[in-house]
Amino acid sequence: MIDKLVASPQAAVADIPDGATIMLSGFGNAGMPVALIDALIAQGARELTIINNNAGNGDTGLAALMKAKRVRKITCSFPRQPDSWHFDALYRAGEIELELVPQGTLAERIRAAGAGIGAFYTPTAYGTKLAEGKETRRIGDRDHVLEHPIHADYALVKADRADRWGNLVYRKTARNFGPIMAAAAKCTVVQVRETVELGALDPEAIVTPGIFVQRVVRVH
Amino acid sequence: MIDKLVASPQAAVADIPDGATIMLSGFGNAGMPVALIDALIAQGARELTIINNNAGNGDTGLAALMKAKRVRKITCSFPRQPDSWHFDALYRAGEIELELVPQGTLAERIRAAGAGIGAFYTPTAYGTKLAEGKETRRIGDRDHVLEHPIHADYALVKADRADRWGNLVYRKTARNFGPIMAAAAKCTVVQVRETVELGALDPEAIVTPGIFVQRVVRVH
Amino acid sequence: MKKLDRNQLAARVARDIPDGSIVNLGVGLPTLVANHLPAGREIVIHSENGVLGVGPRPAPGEEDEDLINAGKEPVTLIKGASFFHHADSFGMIRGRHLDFCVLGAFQVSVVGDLANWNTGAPDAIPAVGGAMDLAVGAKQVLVMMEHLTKAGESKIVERCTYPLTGARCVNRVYTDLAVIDVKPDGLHVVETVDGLSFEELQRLTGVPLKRLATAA
Amino acid sequence: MKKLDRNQLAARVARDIPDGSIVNLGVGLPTLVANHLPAGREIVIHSENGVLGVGPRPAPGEEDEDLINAGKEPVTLIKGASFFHHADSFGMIRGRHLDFCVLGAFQVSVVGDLANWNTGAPDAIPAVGGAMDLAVGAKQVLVMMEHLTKAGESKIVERCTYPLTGARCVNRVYTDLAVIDVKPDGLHVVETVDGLSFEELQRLTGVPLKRLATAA
Repeated sequence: MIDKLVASPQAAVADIPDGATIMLSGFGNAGMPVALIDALIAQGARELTIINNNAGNGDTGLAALMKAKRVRKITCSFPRQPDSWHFDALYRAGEIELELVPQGTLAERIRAAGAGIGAFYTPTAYGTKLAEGKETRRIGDRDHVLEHPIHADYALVKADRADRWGNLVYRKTARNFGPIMAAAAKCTVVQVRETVELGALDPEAIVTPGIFVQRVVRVH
Repeated sequence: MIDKLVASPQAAVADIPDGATIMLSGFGNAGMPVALIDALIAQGARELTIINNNAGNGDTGLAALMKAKRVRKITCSFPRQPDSWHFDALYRAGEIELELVPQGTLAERIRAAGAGIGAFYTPTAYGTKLAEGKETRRIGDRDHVLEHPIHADYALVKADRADRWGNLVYRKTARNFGPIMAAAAKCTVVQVRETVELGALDPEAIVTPGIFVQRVVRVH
Repeated sequence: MKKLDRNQLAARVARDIPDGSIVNLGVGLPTLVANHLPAGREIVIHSENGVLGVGPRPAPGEEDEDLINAGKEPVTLIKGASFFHHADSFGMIRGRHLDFCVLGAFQVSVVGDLANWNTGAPDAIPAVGGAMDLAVGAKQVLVMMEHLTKAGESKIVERCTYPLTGARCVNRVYTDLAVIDVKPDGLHVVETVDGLSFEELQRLTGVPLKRLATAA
Repeated sequence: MKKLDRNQLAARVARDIPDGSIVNLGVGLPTLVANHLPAGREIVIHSENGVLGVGPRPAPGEEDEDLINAGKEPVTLIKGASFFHHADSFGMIRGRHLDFCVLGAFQVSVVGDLANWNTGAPDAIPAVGGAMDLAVGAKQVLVMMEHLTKAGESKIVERCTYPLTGARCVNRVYTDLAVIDVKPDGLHVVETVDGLSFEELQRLTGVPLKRLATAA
C-alpha cells in the first residue's frame, strides 16, 4: 500500500543532511511551508542551498532559517524587500552567496529539472548582466541564453489538500512554485491543511499527481 | 467585452488559408476535433501541414482530411495503425511528407512553442535514426539532442466545456495534446460540448486559460 | 506646463489599453493603471505569480493571504479568472501571449533599451523579479515613469548607464510630460502635456525627438 | 523445457514489480502484465496519453471513448487517479519519475541497446510513439519478448541490426526462456525456465552469458 502520510513536520524533515539543496515553495508568504521550515530549523541542518523566489520576509519561515545562519547560498529572483532584513544583513556581511535569476528563468529551470530537459534556450536576460558569461545563440530572429536545470535534494512545499498517494491541490496564488518544485526534487515533502481519502480529489483537478511527492504532513 | 463564441464550425475555420500549418488535438480519436476537421474539409484549404500524434484512423476526422488529399505534410509520432489506410496509401504513393518525432519530443516541442523557449536539449532519441543530423551535446553524464519548437498558424482543439473568455476544461484522457497545442498556435479554435457562463468554471480547475484561445464553437 | 501626477499618468496609460486586452502591470507605479481602466472595457489583468483575472483590492478585513499579486498585495478575482503555476505563468509571458505589460523604469534609451532593475550602486542588493521576462515577452512593452530625475536629468537617454533589463524591448514611453513611441527610426513624440511645446520637451530630453503630425 | 506462454511471461514480469511502484506498460504484450499484478500490491499504472492510475478494462457496454490507454483501448480508473496533458505526461517519463517501464522488443544487445520500433524494412511505415522517451526515462527499463525469432535466431544480440530505440537503456530482459540482467560487465542469467540448463540457454542465445549464483 502506498501511504505517504507522515506523523509530524519533525519526522518529515528528520533526514535532511548538512549541505543539502532545498527548494522552498512560495511567493513571499503565500505558499511558504512555514511548519516544515520551523521543523528544519529545529532539526539543525546547516550549510544549506535554498531555492525560493525571495529571500525571506520578516522574521518567520525562510527569514527565520536565514537568521539561524543555516543558509550558505540562495538562488532566487527577488531578494530585496522592505522586510528582508535578515537576508540583507547576511548579504552585506558577505555571509551568504546569492545567485540571482530572472523569475521566469528560475521557474523554467526548475521545470526543466522535473521534466528531464538537459538545458534550454530562453530570450530572457539576453544582453544583460544576468546573462554574462553564459552561452548564447541566435535562433530565428531572436538572441537566446542557454540555461540549465535546477535540481534539488528536497523540496518543501505547501499545498492545501492531499491524499495518501500525495496527490495535491493548492489554494489560489499559493500554488506558484509548488508543482514545479515537487517535480524537481529527489524527495518532496508537503505540508497540507487537510488530508482526504484516496479518491476524494477530482482526477481532472489534481494539480500535482502523487508521483512527484514522497511525504505528506498535515499541519494544524 | 470578450466574447470568443463563434456560431458554427464553418465560421470558425473560414479563414484558414492554403498552406497553413495546423495542429489537431487528440490521441487516436480521443480529443480529436472532428466537427472542426469536417468544416475544414468542406472549406477546401489545401497543402496543409498537420501536427497530430497520429495520422488518422478509419475514415473520419484526420483520416477524412487525408483522404481528401488536403495534407502535404504530417508531423506525428505514430502514423502506422491497423486502420490508418488513408495515410498508408498516400505515404506509399509518395504523396505525403512524414516527419516522425518521438511522442515526448513532439509534446515538448509544442510546449516550447507556447512557452517561448528557443530550443531545448533532450536525452530522447540520442543515438537513434530520429536524431540523425541533429546537433547533440553531452550534459552531465547524459547525451542529448537539440530540438526546436513547433509553432502553428492554427490549432483545432476539442475540449469539454468553455466560457466566453475561452477558458477550457477537458474530459479524461481526451485532454492529451489540447492544452499545449492551444498555447502553440497563433489562432486556437476550440470545439466544446458545452458552453457555460463566465465564472461557472472553477478557477482552480481551469486547464487552459482563455489567453490561449481565440475562438470557441459549441458542437451539438 | 501641467505635469501629470501619478494618477493622471496612470489614467493616460489606461486610456490606451483596448477592450479585451490581457495586461500585466509591474510592481509599483504601473499597478495604479488598474484603478483607471475606462468603464465598459473588459480587460484581463495577469499577475506573474499565477493568476489571470485579478480584481480590485479587497475591502479591509477581507484580505486572503493566499490571493496576492506580484507586488504581494492582497487582491480579488473577477469572473473568468484562473490559477496556474509559475512555469505556466512565465510561459504565457515568454511565449508572447500578453498583449501589454506596463513597467516602471530608471532609464529608456533611444533604441528602446530598458533599465529598471538595478542602479548599479555597489552596495545595492540586486533584485530582478519578473522584469526581464516581461521585457522580452509581452507583445507591447509600455513604460511609465517621470520624465526627469530629481536632479532634472532626462530618463530618456542615448545609452542606458544603469544595467539593462532588456535590449530594444520598449514600444512606448508614458511620462509626466509626454507620450513617446520608440520606432526603428527613432523616438516619435505622440503628445505632450498642456502647455509644453515640442521644442521645450526636446530641450528637456536631450536626445533627438521626432515630431508626429498628431503631436501637440 | 517448458517455455512460458504470454500470460506466464506477463505473470513472471508482474512478480518483480514491488508494492507502491509506478509503472508504464508498453503497447501490446507488456499490457498483459496488468492482468497479473500480485494481489495485495498497490501499483500505479501510468499511460503516456495523460493518466496515472489506470484500472482494468471496462465491462462491455461501459467503454468511454475519452478514457483510453496508450494502446487506444478502453480502460477504467482506480481511486487516486489523475489526468494531465501530454507535455506533463512525458515530463514524468523523461524526468525519471516512473519506477519501471515494460517494453516489447525486436532485439536487445549485450550492452542494453534496445530496438523495438522499426524493422528497417524499406517499405515499412515507421512509427515510434513513446518508446524512445520511455527507454531513456524510466528508472528501470524491463523488456519482455520471445527469446528467439520465428526462424530460431536469438533476439539477444551482440549488436542490434534493427534501428535503435535507445542506447544502453535496458536493465532486465524477460523472455519465454529466461530472465537476464544487463550489467556493465555483461549479461547475467537470473533464472531459466524449468528444464532449460544454463548451457542450453547459452547455446540458443549465442552471445556470452554469465551464470548468477541463483541461476537454475
